[in-house]
Amino acid sequence: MEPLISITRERLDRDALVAAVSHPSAGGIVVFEGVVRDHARGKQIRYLEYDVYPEMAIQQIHAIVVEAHKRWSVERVAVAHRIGRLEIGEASVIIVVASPHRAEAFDACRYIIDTLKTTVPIWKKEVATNGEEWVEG
Amino acid sequence: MEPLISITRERLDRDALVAAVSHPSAGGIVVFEGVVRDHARGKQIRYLEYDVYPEMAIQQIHAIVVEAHKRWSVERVAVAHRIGRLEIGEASVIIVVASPHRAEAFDACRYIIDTLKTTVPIWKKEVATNGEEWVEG
Amino acid sequence: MQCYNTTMNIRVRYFASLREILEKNEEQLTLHDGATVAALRAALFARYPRLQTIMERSLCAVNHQYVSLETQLHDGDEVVFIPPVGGGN
Amino acid sequence: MQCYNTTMNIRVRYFASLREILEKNEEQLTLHDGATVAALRAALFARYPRLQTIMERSLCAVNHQYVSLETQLHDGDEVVFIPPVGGGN
Repeated sequence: MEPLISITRERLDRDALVAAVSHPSAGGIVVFEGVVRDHARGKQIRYLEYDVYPEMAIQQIHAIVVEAHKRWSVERVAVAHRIGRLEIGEASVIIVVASPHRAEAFDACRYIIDTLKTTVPIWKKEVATNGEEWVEG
Repeated sequence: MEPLISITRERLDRDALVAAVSHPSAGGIVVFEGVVRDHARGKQIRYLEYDVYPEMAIQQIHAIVVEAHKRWSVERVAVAHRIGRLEIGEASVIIVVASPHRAEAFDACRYIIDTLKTTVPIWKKEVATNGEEWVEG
Repeated sequence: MQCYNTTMNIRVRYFASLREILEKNEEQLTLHDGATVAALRAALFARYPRLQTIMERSLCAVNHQYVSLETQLHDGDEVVFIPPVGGGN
Repeated sequence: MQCYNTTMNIRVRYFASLREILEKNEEQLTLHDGATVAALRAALFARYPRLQTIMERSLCAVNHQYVSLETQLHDGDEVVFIPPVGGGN
């Protein structure tokens, strides 16, 4: 199992990620996609700016995927996170898990995004109509 | 809320379904995709043949989506099921749920596929190297 | 003595294994007024003995709604026996 | 009496809010041999008082691993203070 992990300034390519984990033995694919919303905490968002500590983020994501593999035996996982400036409606993160059965794919995908959000050093700055702020927690 | 429900002989279009439910207020998108596997119950599958009772299937899927809306307030849902002959690796069903927060999208997507699999009159025939069989339950 | 309206026409549609076994998509059956789903099923057993096993494991839908065997049928109803579904996990 | 090897060089990298406030990506700091993360943080508080609030809520990573404040640093270590992450739900 070698998970596909990428951190990029380019637009995320959902189809390429799904294709990368697809396999004739995998009957269920679960995709999570985080998208930039137009509002947050009562503010009207103009755009987001993501920053990352890249070496550590890659390492942390790798550790999360390894843990998901241990728990649910999922072999085919892709995690892609975008950084830099993102506009409303653009995907900031895409996680794809393909598995023989769907229950494991759902559990693993959810675990990966929930854990990624709390332990991986990626930050976002919300640039709103009335100011900007690094969002913390 | 008007869910997008389709039953079709055409190849399912993941991107079109995601685009159809995307919205600037929806920060989380969960996609489930069921894919034809190359083996099942110890058999080597050649292809699958799906049959459907179309009027009732549409009605049942609609009822499932309405229930998901009641439980998790998910407003933006697409369900597409393919019928006819499907080759290994092709998608038989795609469910997309977009929601302001991801927890509801995960829960609703999983509920919809789990319930669809047990209550919607869609059947599959596994055509294997050593014979064919309508799969039941 | 028999009235003209003591029978009713029921449309039975077949899918999946039932359709393949019978090699037809549907047929019209005539039943006595007030017949139940159970009576229709018995009539089909008599006509197609080889369906019995599969139909005993099937659910029944009348006009697109799952119903019990005790449900009374009405003229023009559409009935489908639904072999177990469940497309894997 | 002091030996040549009583100090060590630490690379501190800044991200997100810390990088914006300091307007720099990284710097080299020299600390006494055996200094802990807590000592490094105290040195940074002294140099940049306005970082105190945010750094007190930050985790610390040494060479890409989360560590506690009591961890001893070594020459050449890379240290990052990580303001709370959590990109929404």
